[in-house]
Amino acid sequence: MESSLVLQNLLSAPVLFFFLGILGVLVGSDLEIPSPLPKLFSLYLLLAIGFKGGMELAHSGLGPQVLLTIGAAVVMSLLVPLTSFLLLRLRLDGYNAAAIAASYGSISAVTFITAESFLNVLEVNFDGFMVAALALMESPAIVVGVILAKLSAPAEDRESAGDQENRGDQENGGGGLRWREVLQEAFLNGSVYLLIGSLVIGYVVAAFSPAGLEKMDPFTEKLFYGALCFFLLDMGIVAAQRLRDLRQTGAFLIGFSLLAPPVHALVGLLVSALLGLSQGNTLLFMVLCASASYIAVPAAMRMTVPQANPSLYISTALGLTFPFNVVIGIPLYMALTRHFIPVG
Amino acid sequence: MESSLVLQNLLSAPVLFFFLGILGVLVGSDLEIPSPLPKLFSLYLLLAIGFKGGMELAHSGLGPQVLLTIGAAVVMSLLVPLTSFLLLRLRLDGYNAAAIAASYGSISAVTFITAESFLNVLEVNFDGFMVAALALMESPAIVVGVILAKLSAPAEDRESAGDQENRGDQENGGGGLRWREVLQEAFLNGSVYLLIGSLVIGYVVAAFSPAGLEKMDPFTEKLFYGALCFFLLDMGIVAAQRLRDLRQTGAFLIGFSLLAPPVHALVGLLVSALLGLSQGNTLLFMVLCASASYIAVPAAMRMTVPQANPSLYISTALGLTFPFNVVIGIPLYMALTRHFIPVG
Amino acid sequence: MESSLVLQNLLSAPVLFFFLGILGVLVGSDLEIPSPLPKLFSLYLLLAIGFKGGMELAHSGLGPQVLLTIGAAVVMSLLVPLTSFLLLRLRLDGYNAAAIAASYGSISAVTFITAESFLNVLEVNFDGFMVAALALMESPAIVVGVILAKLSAPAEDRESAGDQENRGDQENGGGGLRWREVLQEAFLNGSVYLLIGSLVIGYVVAAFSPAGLEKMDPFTEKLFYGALCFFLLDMGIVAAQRLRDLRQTGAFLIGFSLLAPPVHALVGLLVSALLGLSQGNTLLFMVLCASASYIAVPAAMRMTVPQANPSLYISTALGLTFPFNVVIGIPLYMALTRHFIPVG
Amino acid sequence: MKRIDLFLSERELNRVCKAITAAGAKGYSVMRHVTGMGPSGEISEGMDFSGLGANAHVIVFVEDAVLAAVGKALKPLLKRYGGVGFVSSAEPL
Amino acid sequence: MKRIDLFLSERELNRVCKAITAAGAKGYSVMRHVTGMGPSGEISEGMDFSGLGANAHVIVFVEDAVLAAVGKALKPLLKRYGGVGFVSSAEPL
Amino acid sequence: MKRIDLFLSERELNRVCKAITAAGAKGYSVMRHVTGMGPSGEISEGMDFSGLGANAHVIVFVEDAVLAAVGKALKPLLKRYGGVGFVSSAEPL
Ligand SMILES: Nc1ncnc2c1ncn2[C@@H]1O[C@H](COP(=O)(O)O)[C@@H](O)[C@H]1O
Ligand SMILES: Nc1ncnc2c1ncn2[C@@H]1O[C@H](COP(=O)(O)O)[C@@H](O)[C@H]1O
Ligand SMILES: Nc1ncnc2c1ncn2[C@@H]1O[C@H](COP(=O)(O)O)[C@@H](O)[C@H]1O
Ligand code: NA
Ligand code: NA
Ligand code: NA
Repeated sequence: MESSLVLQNLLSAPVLFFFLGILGVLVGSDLEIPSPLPKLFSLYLLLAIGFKGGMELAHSGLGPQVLLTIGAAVVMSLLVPLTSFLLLRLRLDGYNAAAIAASYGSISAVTFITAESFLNVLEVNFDGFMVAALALMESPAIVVGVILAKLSAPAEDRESAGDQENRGDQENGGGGLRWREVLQEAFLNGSVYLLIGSLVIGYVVAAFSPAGLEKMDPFTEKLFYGALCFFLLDMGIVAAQRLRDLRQTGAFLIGFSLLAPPVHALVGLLVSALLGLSQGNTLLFMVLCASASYIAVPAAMRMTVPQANPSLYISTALGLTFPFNVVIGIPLYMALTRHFIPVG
Repeated sequence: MESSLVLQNLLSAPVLFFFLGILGVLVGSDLEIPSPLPKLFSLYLLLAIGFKGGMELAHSGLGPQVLLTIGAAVVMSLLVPLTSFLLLRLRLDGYNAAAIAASYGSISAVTFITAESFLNVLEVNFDGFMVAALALMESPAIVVGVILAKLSAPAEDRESAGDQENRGDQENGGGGLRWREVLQEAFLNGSVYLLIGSLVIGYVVAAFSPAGLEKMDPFTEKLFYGALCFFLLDMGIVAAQRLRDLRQTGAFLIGFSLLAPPVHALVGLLVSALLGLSQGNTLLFMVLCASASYIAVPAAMRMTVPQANPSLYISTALGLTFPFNVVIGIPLYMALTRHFIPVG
Repeated sequence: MESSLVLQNLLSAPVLFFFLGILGVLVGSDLEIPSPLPKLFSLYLLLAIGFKGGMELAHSGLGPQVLLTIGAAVVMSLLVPLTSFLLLRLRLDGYNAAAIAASYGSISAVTFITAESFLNVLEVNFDGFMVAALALMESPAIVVGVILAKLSAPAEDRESAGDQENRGDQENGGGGLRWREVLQEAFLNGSVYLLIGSLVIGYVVAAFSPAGLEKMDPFTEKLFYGALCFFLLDMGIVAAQRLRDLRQTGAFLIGFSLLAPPVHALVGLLVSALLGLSQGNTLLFMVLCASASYIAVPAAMRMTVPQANPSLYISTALGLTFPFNVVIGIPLYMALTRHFIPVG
Repeated sequence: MKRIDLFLSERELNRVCKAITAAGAKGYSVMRHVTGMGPSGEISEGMDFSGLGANAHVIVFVEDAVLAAVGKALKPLLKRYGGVGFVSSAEPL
Repeated sequence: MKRIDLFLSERELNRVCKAITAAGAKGYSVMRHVTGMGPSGEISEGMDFSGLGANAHVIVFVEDAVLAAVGKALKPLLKRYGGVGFVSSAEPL
Repeated sequence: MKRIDLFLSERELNRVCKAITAAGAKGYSVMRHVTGMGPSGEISEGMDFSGLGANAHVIVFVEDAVLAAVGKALKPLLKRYGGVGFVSSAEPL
């Protein structure tokens, strides 16, 4: 059964286009999606997933189960960076450990979307409020990551952190943490802002002018699957290019980026079971825990923890964890879900 | 009733995405739609609106009512710049007054499209030939603007206007007006050309190969609403960025850009009543009169009246008049329409 | 009857948008589709045509008729460059003759797509496996072109061809032909790779997870016609810009680029008749023979035969042959098809 | 040899490129979608879709002898439509 | 007159442009979507959609007197966030 | 320190960048979607989707000592595939 799930995933259009991108790089094709076209698709996917999520959130309402699930997701996005940090600190300095930890505490929207597509193909239901969990997991992980970086900074760094710039922007108490900047990067980051904004708009439109829903449908719903395929083609190209960087990252980080996802997914499975989530929501919850951010977190870390080496946190999240989750993780987590979670 | 119209407009998806863009700039999010993606959406919207308009024009035919309405629209695009110029001349030099006047005589296709979406939601009918009016209002306003600029130019400027360049391009009689260049900018401007061209193509296809209409439908019709939302997100960002420039423009221009739209709309209402237009067409006619151009006119003015300061005519049209019309103007004009125009 | 086909083609939306682009350049409009938007549409069209072709290939299976047709197409893509080369050699040096010959042996996917649209409007059936023929005709023509170029190179060039670069990349036996590079350019060229890859994916999805087909449909099928129109608008602009270069190319090449298509189409007609192809497939086969490549072949020639002048092979394929086929060729070939090929 | 750097609105690009060639330069390169700030204000990326467009950056390498002609052809254009130009020294690779 | 060329991540662009203006430069130009290699590794086009973004190329022409102020304002930013800067001589066209 | 400016077809970019690094340069920057005119004709934006592609502009700042090696590595490439290169003086900010 598990192997059939793996096959069903491998033979789906989005995953096949992902492979096409990877293969292109490996065999030396010059296929590329020139910038800023990938950004068009990533903005589109965020807008569409947010809008649809908000719309379904309006239909399901904000009951206790919804709030509990979202709360649990936020807690996971606070805990995962902490445990990851402790582990990563064994081999890495504080800045890099914190940045990578933040990435794994946060989420990958494309992994989530691919899991949703997979559930659609299996005809397993899931709830729109999971998108709200997705949207709310990015910021806390960033904040935790920055705090960890600052706490582990050598003393002299802490003092002088912001000296070179205008002081209006910062509150230097407690180790030079520039709260305004951190919160701005955590909550107003372009991708977080668009996702949450679209979620709210989807909610409002569904609640107050439902006639608009049908008119959005061709754009946000019908086009979605094909656009995902197109974007995954590019993700495959980019992920394969990142693989080259892994020589620098070393065996420890490679191991981490392949083992962290299933471990975090297992914790997610446990939490889902405790919360009594349906099979579909459990898979999505596991995927949220298992996936790592390569958009919002790197953008924030680059500004707030410039001492960390971007190629470490980008290469692991994008070059290993993302392909692992999309190709093997999703069907694996689904097999576990089917085994441990009773059919709704 | 009016307040319900305002709410219905405010809670529609396009206007909400417009707000999302504005808010993003105000709170400091780094969300941006990188160029040339906005151009993709603006080209798409022009192509689609033109094609659909031409198609419906073919269905409705070119009867006397159609021709009268289009004629009245063209007259408005000649008169509005004249009266605006006289007013603006009170405080501005001739070049700037002429450029801004041209902008307000011309139209904003996106405002028009947003009004169409609003009518769709209200389930109020309107006619495709209004797009022809839209398409034909851009060029006359540009020509009037250039003439006004040249007439009010200081004598020495008029003489030497084109001296530095090859003389084949110009006819220097009568104040250095380079007619070829002016007409080229007025009629062959990329956005005017695409709109009119698509209108003609829509007409021809509807008349001669109607099988093609259905095949265009998913692109020009189904996708339209979502693409409008996406584009308005960007328009919100851009409009909010322009707001910052308003410090330079001064209270007079701010007042003008907020009062001109409703005044011009009222004139449009009067004309519509005289012409016996339906409620839907009346709203669109008012919007055509009330809106100001930030694509075709600036492109033309920059080339033909380089002495005018672009940030004045862009900031007013895009930073104030556009948001005013989209957010308040459209429902306000609709309320007036409902009050004064009998149901068809 | 033939003239009605010409009209039906001329009055179809894609061809009208193509004219709109050409006319824009001729009258001096500044309409342009900024890069990389044209690349978005060309990538999209390749992906969609490949996916749909693969899907239909899975439905039709790989029977003897299919394999024969594809085999005949490949043979054509080997023969056309040879005969073209002999002809072109009368006036051109070996490098340029070889590069142009390769272009005419290869195909233009957009011409093929336009022919498919035309068949759709006429409600004439055709088979998905023709896309496989399309996909497999690019590489052989490139390989033949490179061999011809090397064979006709002056002796000293052959010896020193790769001396300036690292020798690991090349096998210098037999006239300095760098096989690895040539095969890479022939088979892994971005556009060839995407087309073949999408074909395989379409096949696999149709065979193993047909549920995905329906979800791809809005993207690959519904949107297709409109996107083709948009792209042809750009192709019109580019083709018209190329027309200016034709002054350099001379009467001989202009004659070649207008006569080669119908001659090659006639050969294609003969082969189709021998193979017993249906009317729809015959038209597509003729179009494959008649069209010339301006994407894959120039990309490959530029790298492998840098001595050839790109503006010669690009201007003829894009500025003359492409418009000829799209505007006159397709209906002409259809008229011939109707005359000589019995209705299925 | 001299290197000329021009920054101007992309709307005047055609005119400027023609003037450069007419003045005797053998080549030039153009980068578009350039933003920036200058005497007449800020040009931001957001304006790219509006009629104003963004800036272009034109680079021309010319023989010293041609510099004067190029400068003479371009200065009135820059004066009329806005834009700036700078010159520095260079040599072929 | 001096020409300053800066290459840095587009994420720091706002900060750098503000610093340039604050230091007294009268104008600057920005090109985005720049890729490249430098002390801290390679920035490829594929990363453009990721949170890292691509590089930007900033060109500033300043009077000799302003160079020191611009350099002083920019060096700490380049040091903190990465990026490089170079100076050469130029004159107005 | 020297500044090298290269303009060449984006199709040769990979090769050129590898040659630059191999010759000992510590960094380089690349701008794509460049159009222009040169000895072998005009490259316009419209060609970007065609197989020819547009141009790229590569900027390399190197120590004087490295210039010769970079020049030696690049000249044959520029000769074979087309493209131009120029050198000027610069110093670190
Ligand atoms: N000092 C400068 N350094 C670099 N670029 C400049 C400078 N001054 C102006 N520019 C560029 O030239 C463009 C046009 O200048 P303007 O004369 O303001 O229209 C500006 O938007 C900048 O991109
Ligand atoms: N020597 C150089 N020449 C040209 N560009 C450079 C050079 N060194 C660095 N760069 C550019 O500066 C960017 C940032 O450098 P880095 O300090 O590695 O973050 C690189 O990605 C390159 O685009
Ligand atoms: N004198 C020049 N100044 C600036 N750019 C040049 C010059 N000559 C050539 N180029 C650029 O180099 C590219 C390639 O030149 P080519 O040698 O013609 O292939 C051209 O398309 C231009 O972008
Ligand atoms: Na996670
Ligand atoms: Na108006
Ligand atoms: Na052919």
